[in-house]
Amino acid sequence: MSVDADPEEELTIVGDPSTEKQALDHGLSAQEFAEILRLMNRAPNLTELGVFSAMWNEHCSYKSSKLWLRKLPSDGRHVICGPGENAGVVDIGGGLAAVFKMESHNHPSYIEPYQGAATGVGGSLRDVFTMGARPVANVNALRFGAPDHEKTKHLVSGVVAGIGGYGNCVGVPTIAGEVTFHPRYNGNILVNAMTVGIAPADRIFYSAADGIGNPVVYVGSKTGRDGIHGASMASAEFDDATEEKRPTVQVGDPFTEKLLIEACLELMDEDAIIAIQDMGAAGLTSSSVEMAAKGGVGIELVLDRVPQRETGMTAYELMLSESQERMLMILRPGSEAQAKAIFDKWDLDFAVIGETTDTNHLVLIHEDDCVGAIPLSALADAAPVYDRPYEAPPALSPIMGRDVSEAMPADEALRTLMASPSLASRRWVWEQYDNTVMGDTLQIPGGDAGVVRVHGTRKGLAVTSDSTPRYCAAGPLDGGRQAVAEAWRNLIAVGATPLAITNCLNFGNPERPDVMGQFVYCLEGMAEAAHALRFPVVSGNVSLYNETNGRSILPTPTIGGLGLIDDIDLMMTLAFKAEDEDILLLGRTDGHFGQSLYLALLAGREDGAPPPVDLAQEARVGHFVHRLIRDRLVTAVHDVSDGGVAVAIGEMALAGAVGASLTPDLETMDLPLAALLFAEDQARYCVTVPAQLTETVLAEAADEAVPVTRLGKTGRNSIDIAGCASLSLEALRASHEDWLPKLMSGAL
Amino acid sequence: MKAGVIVFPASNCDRDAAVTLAHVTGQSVTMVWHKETALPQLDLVVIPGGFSYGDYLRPGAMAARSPIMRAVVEAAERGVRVLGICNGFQILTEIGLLPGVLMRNAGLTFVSRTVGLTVGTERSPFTRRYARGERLHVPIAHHEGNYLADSETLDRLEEEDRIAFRYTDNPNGSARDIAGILGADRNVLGMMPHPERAADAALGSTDGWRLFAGLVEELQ
Amino acid sequence: MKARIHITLKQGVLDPQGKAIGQALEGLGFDGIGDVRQGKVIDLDLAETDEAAARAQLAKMCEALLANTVIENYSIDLLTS
Amino acid sequence: MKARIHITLKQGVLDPQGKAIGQALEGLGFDGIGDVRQGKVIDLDLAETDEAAARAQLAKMCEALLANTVIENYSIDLLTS
Ligand SMILES: Nc1ncnc2c1ncn2[C@@H]1O[C@H](COP(=O)(O)OP(=O)(O)O)[C@@H](O)[C@H]1O
Ligand SMILES: [Mg+2]
Repeated sequence: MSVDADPEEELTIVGDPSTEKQALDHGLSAQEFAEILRLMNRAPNLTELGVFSAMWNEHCSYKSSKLWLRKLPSDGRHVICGPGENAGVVDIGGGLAAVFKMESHNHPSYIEPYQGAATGVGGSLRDVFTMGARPVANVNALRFGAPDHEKTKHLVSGVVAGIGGYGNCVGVPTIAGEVTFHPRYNGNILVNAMTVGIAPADRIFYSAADGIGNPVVYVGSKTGRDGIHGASMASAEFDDATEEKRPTVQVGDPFTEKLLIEACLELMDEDAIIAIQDMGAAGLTSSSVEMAAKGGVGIELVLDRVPQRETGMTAYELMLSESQERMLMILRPGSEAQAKAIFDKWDLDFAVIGETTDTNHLVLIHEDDCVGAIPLSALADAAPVYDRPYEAPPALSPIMGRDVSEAMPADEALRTLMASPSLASRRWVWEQYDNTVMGDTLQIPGGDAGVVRVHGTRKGLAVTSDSTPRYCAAGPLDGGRQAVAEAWRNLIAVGATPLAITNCLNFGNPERPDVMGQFVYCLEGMAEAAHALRFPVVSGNVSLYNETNGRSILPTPTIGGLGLIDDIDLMMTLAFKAEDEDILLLGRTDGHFGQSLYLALLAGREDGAPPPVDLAQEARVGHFVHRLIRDRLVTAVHDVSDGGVAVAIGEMALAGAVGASLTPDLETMDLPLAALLFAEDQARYCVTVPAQLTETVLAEAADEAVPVTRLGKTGRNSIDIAGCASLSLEALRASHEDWLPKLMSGAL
Repeated sequence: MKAGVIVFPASNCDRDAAVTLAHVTGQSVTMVWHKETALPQLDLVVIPGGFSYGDYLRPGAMAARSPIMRAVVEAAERGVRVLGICNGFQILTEIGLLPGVLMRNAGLTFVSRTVGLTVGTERSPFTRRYARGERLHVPIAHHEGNYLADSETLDRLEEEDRIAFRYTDNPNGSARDIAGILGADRNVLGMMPHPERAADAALGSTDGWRLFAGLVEELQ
Repeated sequence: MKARIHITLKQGVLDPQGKAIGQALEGLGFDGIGDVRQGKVIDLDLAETDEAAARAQLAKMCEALLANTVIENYSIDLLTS
Repeated sequence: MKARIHITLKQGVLDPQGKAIGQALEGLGFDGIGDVRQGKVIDLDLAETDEAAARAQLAKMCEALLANTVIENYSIDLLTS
């Protein structure tokens, strides 16, 4: 770092030195404050302290997670840009790239569900169009408390309306997601929002500033006193007093976001932008510091020039405001007028608020005074990294088919499962999201993955979000593997080649060794699966301290998977297509019941080890299914996950309005009927095959050493099980579809 | 046929409409910015879906007062075909080219799904390629699609055969299951369903295609 | 001058939002709730200092944009502080 | 008893709707318009006849459902007719 132009020596910095007490109030530790004193060689003033606290906060610095995130594989044949930028970028051929990212907005959504969720969607959209991509699909992963908890209905309706309110207005289809109910989210819901965009592969925009004396430009909405402590709140544990503190939550303005998307993309068609970054958590602070630090330049901001919504804002407030719908750019000198004309056209604020410098410092000017001068290396590179102590999670024993007594007849069990909070249809949710705007949606929610056509081509992008938190709690290592494997499987099932993943790591307090253990082992599992399945992690987000009154949420690593379908004629769906086709189960069934929904719902047991994930088997079966789809040997495909084979068949039957008759040969399999139907062994898919092709498929499966079970045939209007039980599709559909609308209308 | 699409701030189905129109007409489509005060020579003006001005205040309220809409009204009075889809329908009622209002859906939530429609009349340039009573499948995606008008207006719409489309399974509480209505001169159509999202076999339904194809044919 | 405008649904126009609020309140155990109607309130600062002129200007705004007089009524209050 | 409740965004909280309304009014040629804020007004009929009790009940409704006091304020007027 150059020291020849140290502004601290030339400038007088106004403002009283801050104290350790103030540092503690900002969420910094005493050691961290001591380190700041050492790095600065003086005590920072309050504005500088605010900047430090924002940059060294868990949310921006990843201080507890950084060590472990490095374990995730991020390279791959398709990867153009991995973690570290606003979003990940992968090549999808034809000169195009997919840009995608998942964001958490958990705490704000609990406090103000509509606005919290809405601004979460806004944030993930900005991460994507910042890089030059037009957003083409949204995905949302939601975890709520128990359905009968007093707050749940209010939170569900607010969050879903907020996600819809924002995404529908900006005109990006929401095509996939997941909803989990579990008492461990009673006091701390999770709202994870993912956006996928498409950009020219050779015209991706990055955030590293470059050059000296280049204009720093602010565009978008004006700055107000929004969520001044937002970034600190996102990393602070909840307690009952939080509800009294009533921190400000930001209000989203999707109308302005839509204009911002159009204006930014229009400017990106010109050769004007050197670097661009959205203002997310810690607003102007993190955007300016990250751009300058990445580019190895200094940056000077004249805060008076920041467009302001309120009067009398201080430098501290201007630097830490989290007002939404704002971006920061470094422009090529001379292109300001051209850029301004575009933002004027869209009625958005545009202001040159500073320039890049050769001082390697962040220098802040307000009302003609220097109100801050901090070496950038102290803010970015010198941020603390912790190797937090962790405990290995206890190993639980597996629960196998023979350990489980049949709780009720199979048809009744299937109906109960499919009407349960875990598996009931989420239609009530996704019908509040515009799924078909942009005119390229090939699969709306309800299948294994959402699919949009790449505009103007014959290609498709498939997206899914997955995590099974109860598995992660019981066995973080297998839980981590399983989350990645399920996302991969869901993409395979629609005929896509899985390309890469983004993720949101939602965990409790990392200062607790058991929670840190969950984190470490989940990450290890994710890393193994991502390696084995060649499914690199290109972006993501970490949300820690998700707990209430000392009780943490279930460990929830949400995986957002992206896959590519080369020819949309080869897209697959899960609906049964015709009568009298053979139903095959691909993959091995051992009868793992640990942590299964069958045990939880029908026997009231949430115990045992989660099903193990054999990654070699996962890859083998998945690649086989992929080939069957390409060779047009199968007519419907659905992966087997929560609830097991019976639920998979039930979903396929409902989607196609064609029933099934299941007549498996249990004797040869040496399995109880319930184990075949309801155990949650991994790496399995149900497929249908026209009868004349079945021998071919069986022979090929034998060649590839993929286990196959003949389950029966499609047909009629019911699901008939082993000749003894029968469930009409009409009854099944009613149970499956009614639960959520009834919950929400108060009729339960 | 020369078609144009009006672009308001936060229109978001403008591109979808243009893509479909370009397909059907084989000609380029003119995008008209809301700040313009005059329209180019056009045979069809489409007011697209979306959230013009964020749907703030009332959906369509601010767009209806924007400069270009005066030109659209004049064009409609001259007989130019005007098609308002979703937010476009809301704008047309706000500006008074079509009677009634679109209220918040009866269920209060946004509704996105493919719905069944029946064709109410074939007597219009928009519906001439359909048979009266024919069933169609077309997506809807709106929060305020609950059509409301006083009973005299509704009676008049029925008497004058101006109900272009009705829902088979009313998704939003609309009076008399109305999904789309014609202006008195039959050259203005407002409808909540999105025919431009049902004009491509890859997307599931092509039932919307004939609406556009009929317009093209009529002008030949 | 500060003004407050109320925009409410005309009598006879169904108000599903109001109804839903009423039902939700009952669901929470509040008793004796009759009709519930929801409307909008718009607060504005005006440069105009003359009351009559301000009133006229506000009425124009309501007619031109703020209310849809097919289904909505408006009322204007001036808050002279 | 009839009551009117106003629910408005707290000072300092962004009001995108109010902002858009202000801009639209200016676009229509109205001059001298300062800050514009939009809120909700809820009119209710109550069986309760005691003023203090009614006020208490309404405040509870606001806290429990009608307003999110993180970003909104509420105020209660009783219209004794
Ligand atoms: N919040 C949501 N938004 C949109 N779609 C959702 C949401 N929650 C669930 N879905 C859809 O419901 C279907 C079932 O979800 P899930 O059981 O999680 O699928 P899977 O087991 O294949 O991962 C999927 O198509 C999913 O995309
Ligand atoms: Mg699946």
